Amino acid sequence: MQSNIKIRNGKIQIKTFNRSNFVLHFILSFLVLFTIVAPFFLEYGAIDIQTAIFYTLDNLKMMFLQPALSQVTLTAALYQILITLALAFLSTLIGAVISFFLAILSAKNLMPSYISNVIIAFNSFIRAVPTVLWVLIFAIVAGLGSVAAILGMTLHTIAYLTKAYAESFEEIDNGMIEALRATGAKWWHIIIHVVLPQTSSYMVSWTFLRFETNYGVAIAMGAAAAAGGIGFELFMASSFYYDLHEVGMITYFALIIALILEFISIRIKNKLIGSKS
Amino acid sequence: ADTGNANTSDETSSNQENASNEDTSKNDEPLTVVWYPNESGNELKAARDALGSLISEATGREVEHKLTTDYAIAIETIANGNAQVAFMGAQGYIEANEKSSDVQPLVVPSGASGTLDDAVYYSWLAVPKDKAEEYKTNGEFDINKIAGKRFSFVSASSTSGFKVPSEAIVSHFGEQEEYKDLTAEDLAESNDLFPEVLFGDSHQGSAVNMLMERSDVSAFCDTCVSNYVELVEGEANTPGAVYKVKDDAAAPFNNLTGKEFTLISVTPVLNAPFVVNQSVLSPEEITALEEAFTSDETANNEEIFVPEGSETPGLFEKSEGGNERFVTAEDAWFDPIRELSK
Amino acid sequence: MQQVLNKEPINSSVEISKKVQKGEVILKVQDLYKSYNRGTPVLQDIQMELKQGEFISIIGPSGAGKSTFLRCINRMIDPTSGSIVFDNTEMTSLKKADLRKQRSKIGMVFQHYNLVSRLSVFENVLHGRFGYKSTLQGVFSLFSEEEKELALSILDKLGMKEFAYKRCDQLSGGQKQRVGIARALVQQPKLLLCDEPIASLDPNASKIIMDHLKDISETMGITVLVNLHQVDVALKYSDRVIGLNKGRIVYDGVPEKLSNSAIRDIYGSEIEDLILE
Amino acid sequence: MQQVLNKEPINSSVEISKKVQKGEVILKVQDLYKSYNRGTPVLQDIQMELKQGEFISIIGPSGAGKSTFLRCINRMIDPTSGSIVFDNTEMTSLKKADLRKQRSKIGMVFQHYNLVSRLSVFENVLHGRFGYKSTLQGVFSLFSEEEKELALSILDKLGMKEFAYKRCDQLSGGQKQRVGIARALVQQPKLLLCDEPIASLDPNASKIIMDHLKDISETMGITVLVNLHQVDVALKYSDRVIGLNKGRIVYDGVPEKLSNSAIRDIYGSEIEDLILE
Amino acid sequence: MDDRLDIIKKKKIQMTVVLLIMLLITMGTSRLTEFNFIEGFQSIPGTIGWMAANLIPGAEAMENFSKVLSKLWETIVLSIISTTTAGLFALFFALFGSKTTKVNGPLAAFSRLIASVFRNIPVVAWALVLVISFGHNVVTGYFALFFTTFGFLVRAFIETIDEASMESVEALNATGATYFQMVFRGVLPESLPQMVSWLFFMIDTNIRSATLVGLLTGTGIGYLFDLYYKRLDYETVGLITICIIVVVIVIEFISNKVRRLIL
Ligand SMILES: Nc1ncnc2c1ncn2[C@@H]1O[C@H](COP(=O)(O)OP(=O)(O)OP(=O)(O)O)[C@@H](O)[C@H]1O
Ligand SMILES: Nc1ncnc2c1ncn2[C@@H]1O[C@H](COP(=O)(O)OP(=O)(O)OP(=O)(O)O)[C@@H](O)[C@H]1O
Ligand SMILES: [Mg+2]
Ligand SMILES: [Mg+2]
Repeated sequence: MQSNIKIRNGKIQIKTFNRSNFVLHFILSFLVLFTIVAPFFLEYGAIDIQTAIFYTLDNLKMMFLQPALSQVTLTAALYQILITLALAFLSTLIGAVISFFLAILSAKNLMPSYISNVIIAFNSFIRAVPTVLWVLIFAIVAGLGSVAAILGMTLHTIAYLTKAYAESFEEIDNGMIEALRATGAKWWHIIIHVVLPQTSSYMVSWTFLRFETNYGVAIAMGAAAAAGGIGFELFMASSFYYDLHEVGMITYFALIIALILEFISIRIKNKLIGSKS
Repeated sequence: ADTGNANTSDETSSNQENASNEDTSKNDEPLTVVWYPNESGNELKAARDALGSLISEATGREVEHKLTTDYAIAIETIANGNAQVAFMGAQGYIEANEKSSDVQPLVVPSGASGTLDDAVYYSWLAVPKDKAEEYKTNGEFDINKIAGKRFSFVSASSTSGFKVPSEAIVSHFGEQEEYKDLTAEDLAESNDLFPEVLFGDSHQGSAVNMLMERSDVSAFCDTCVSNYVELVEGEANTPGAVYKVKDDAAAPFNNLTGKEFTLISVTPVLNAPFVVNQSVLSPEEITALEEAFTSDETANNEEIFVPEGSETPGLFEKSEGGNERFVTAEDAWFDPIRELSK
Repeated sequence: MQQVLNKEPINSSVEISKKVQKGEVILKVQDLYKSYNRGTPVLQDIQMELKQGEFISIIGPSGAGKSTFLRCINRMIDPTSGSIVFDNTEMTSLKKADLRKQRSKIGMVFQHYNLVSRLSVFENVLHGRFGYKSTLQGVFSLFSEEEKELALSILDKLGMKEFAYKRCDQLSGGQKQRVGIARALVQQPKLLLCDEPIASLDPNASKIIMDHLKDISETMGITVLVNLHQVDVALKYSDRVIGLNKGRIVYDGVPEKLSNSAIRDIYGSEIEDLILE
Repeated sequence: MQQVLNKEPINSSVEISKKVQKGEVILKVQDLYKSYNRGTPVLQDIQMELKQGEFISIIGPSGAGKSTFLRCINRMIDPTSGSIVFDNTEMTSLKKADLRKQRSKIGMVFQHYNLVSRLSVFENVLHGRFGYKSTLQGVFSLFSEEEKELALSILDKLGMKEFAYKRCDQLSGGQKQRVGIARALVQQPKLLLCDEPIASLDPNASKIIMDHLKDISETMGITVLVNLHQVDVALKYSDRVIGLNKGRIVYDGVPEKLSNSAIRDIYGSEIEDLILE
Repeated sequence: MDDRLDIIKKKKIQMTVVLLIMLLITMGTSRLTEFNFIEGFQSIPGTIGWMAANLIPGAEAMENFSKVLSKLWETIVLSIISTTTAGLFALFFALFGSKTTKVNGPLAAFSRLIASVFRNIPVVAWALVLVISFGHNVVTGYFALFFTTFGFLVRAFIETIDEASMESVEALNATGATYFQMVFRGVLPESLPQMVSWLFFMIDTNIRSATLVGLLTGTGIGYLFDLYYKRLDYETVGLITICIIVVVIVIEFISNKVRRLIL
């Protein structure tokens, strides 16, 4: 065999060391080892696994096989869901608009990296502060109600969407931006006429995913901030009445909403992507 | 609320002369009442509305109810004046009052005597019935025996499910050399006294912990589980009383029907007050509120004080032949609870 | 006619004189050096004069610096030293606004077309007018009727009028390249830079594109500077061929005089490397 | 020799007889129809016989069904009706395991190479052996020394041995295409299907690839079926040219007889469309 | 001009219609929830002031530091093990759910549906079911994180596989490779780096959502957060938050480094 072919133990090697695979394997092995070893260092207390599983299954059965509304009427529940949706919508919308501008600032192909680093750090900060705490702070400053709930949720929406948008912006083919720069176009022209049309389908998809998440968050936060919504019923049903049937019903509503949102999102996305596929 | 406005319009306008502070301009603005999660249930809507129209009639202002699921938010809201009136547990009042001395008690629902003397409910320490004997010394229940057991509280912010029992335990064991450094705060986690500490997140949850034997001893309050259990032995609210989970008990007790538990310790807890923030209400408004709450008319309002045995749930109950009503309370009345936090 | 095209940004009725005399120097490059990140120079000691209406090809092996040179001219990248005088203006010292103005007079055609694929042909072509627009006009796509007619007449000339409303991701390669050319022409440039405009096209489409470019330089008096890999194409179309090797000009003259030995000079040892057996 | 190659999957010392007689029919297509989603047929009434060692080009306008035809042969897509007999086995009725076995005897070279870009050249080439392996052997890359040597000798023959350990994303287009060919050859196929193997390559690289393919068919007796856009290339290399238009075979014969009128038949009105002026 | 409606005008009209509809919904929803934009934005400066005044941990709060650290460790462990185990399951569901590697249509639809269900069952509901059965316990926390992570990772992995592997899947199928050969030698090498990057993202997300999950299930840092939050001890809450921020930023930093190395 010729010079560049590596042989070890009489066998021909089919790959050689390369750093990226090494790091990849290292990380994966680390995660696997960690997952195997770390649980031994946690304190568990006493659990009777058998009864625990029996209870879990029994609870799941009550939730999903026998859903029912008892404390609230169906119309009241639907109205509360509408409120929750409205809270989620507003925080997603405000978040999305602000995120768009922040994302432009934090996309590495559109802005110098020191600006984007500042925004990324700012985002990490916002994301790390629990939503409840944000809502509490806004409730103290702005009073109880939708303002506190929506602003609290908006902050996390911003942190999340800025990251998602910025990553899609960074995937834009640099050539397009370059082509417009070469015609003497201004920066805003490029944003509106290249970045926006090219990424709109990704943005729709991320925004709807966040809308879906925000609906879940709005359930909890609407109730905490006294802005109303189905979360209040869920809270009462779960920690006050322990009414698993009602919890199950409300969960079904949440699932239906999520599926509808996913459906709309796919429709819009396909429309934007166009007739290509 | 509209009729209330008409009735009291004279009064409010005359008030404006006297009250020369900035509040006068706010009088048309709605008045916010904050409710704790415990009182936020839908079935209590009628009761809340009855109290709302009471307040609205007294002050001539529209009332907005704010129902929150978060204790901290409720406390902060009343403390910084984003709400004028709140109904909160004694412990919550203490904390709000510490944040702002403008928060003061307005009235407290009384006991059957119609006075502050029996304006209490009870915090229990309960153990499974078949283990009850283990907690006795010479035939008497002995709190010393809970040392080394698995313990379950309700949640760290609960008056009757954490504050009261933990302070009672600390003051009892603190006298012993072994535990003299123990503080109530330590009890929130595994400690020298309890190898394992759980939280049930609700009174029901704490009870379930004990009934499922995840904990040996659980703390919870009487009224919170009254829908699920019935007395089978002994005198209510005394050590040694045995309660049984009702056969038709709803979740989370539905798999635990028929189980029995014994009380080994009972501590009275002060009733929850209505509180006001004085910086956002004029003294006249506060007086008017006090009068409205303590009136006989209110005491006889069956939407507010629901007669015992009635089908409709209410915030407060009127026992047979009892004289339950709202009575004014001073800040000092809460000192026993305040002492616990020190 | 020539003056109309140069002075007036808009000339809707695009009448074209059949032959423009070549004369006036439009681009003068002196002592141009370029190195990336202080590495070895990619361009060295470049001297060049281009006249109006000339058709010039630059050939050279991969990595010779052809693309770098083109990009230096319209300052898509900054040269390290040297002078580039375009249309009587020194390009190297220009500040933003002035640079944009100069760029609007230089059209650029890219190998990978660099069209905004989600937008229609018409919109992509109109992007060429951004250099003449204020920020707001551009952002809201406020184009005058004259501009739209200009765009359509150019599309017509390139045989693309019927596709005006088609989305660019539905076009074939040759069609896309013609849109790219139309975008550059709608700028009404004095100089057209083309970086390997036919590298990814099949022979038919290549011929069409090269014919168009030739036509543009002949009938509209636009100077056309093309980077090419195909020596035969360069010889066939150019008034003048420039050979680049390792960042230096090694040939500059009429195609007829480009001998085999000159080709060897240009491609160096690379020829042997390319044809492996 | 021919028998060795056909019967024995492994033949490490790849000795190759210089000329294999063409004879035996290896692929017989009868009455083939294909339509996507019950739409208009993309392939209609296709009849074809390929002999061992033949080199056949399929030409035709874009959308004629060339790719579809190739994919029908190895059942990457299922034909709507008709019969495809490869190596004495009816392909259309095969079940999973048998289909895999047949596929392993048909190599496929893709326009976009379709390499696993993060793996080494060597690994990618060995993927061609999966058809001869059990699942576990394949998953854990357990290849015999003979197989490795076979892979190396093919890489050597294609001038790619020195890149054996290089990651595929670091190769040039022509190099990648040669890896793709090596992967198909290591299957020791009887039939090689190539879908536009030179469409995205420069003329030099194209020549190298076509020369290789020709060489393979001549020296190893492998039947090679190539989709092409370039008529001149097809004429130069093929033993036989098949013209496809709108899903029908409109020409099938030696390249020498392919008249201009036949080309017009094949490309139909498309020619006028392509060359606009 | 062309007699067809000018495409630019048409787009502008479309945009205006879309914006008008959005505006209407916005107005409708703000009426419904009594949301006031102006009030909202006016309150932002106040929040910064409040945070500065209340959340900066003082000496007293620092006494809890060791407790916070030990719970933080528990949270990190929980986040990592729930992410890796959920990732393993998600991988298989994603393989079955992806366009390129699906076994058949119904199974693909099924695994997408399962993922969507797991994603959208409110955490409150999970916590409730699990807390009743398992009590306050790391196992509860683990499961609560596991289920939501699983739901999200399936979707993320599906998109990764769809994006990265179409072509190599095709090539391997053409060589006659079996399903698992195709998956392990074609799909995984291509999409693993991006998947690892998603794993990091989820570890990071889980540490943050550990406050919510912990609050409901009484585990990890969220338990402490809840404890001090309910006692209105904001300085310690601030300390906990700062710890989370530090961990999140460190993980983001590592994840970026790793991404650059493996992609
Ligand atoms: N952004 C950059 N940073 C550093 N070096 C670069 C950069 N762009 C190009 N180079 C280097 O500069 C040299 C010339 O590159 P250039 O792209 O101009 O060559 P070219 O002649 O256009 O080649 P090709 O025919 O392959 O397009 C090459 O060695 C290249 O590696
Ligand atoms: N998956 C598919 N679903 C539906 N229609 C398809 C699909 N793939 C191809 N077609 C249609 O089938 C026809 C033939 O396509 P095919 O890709 O076979 O053409 P081709 O001859 O290879 O063209 P090209 O030279 O552009 O590659 C086209 O009209 C195409 O639109
Ligand atoms: Mg170049
Ligand atoms: Mg094709």
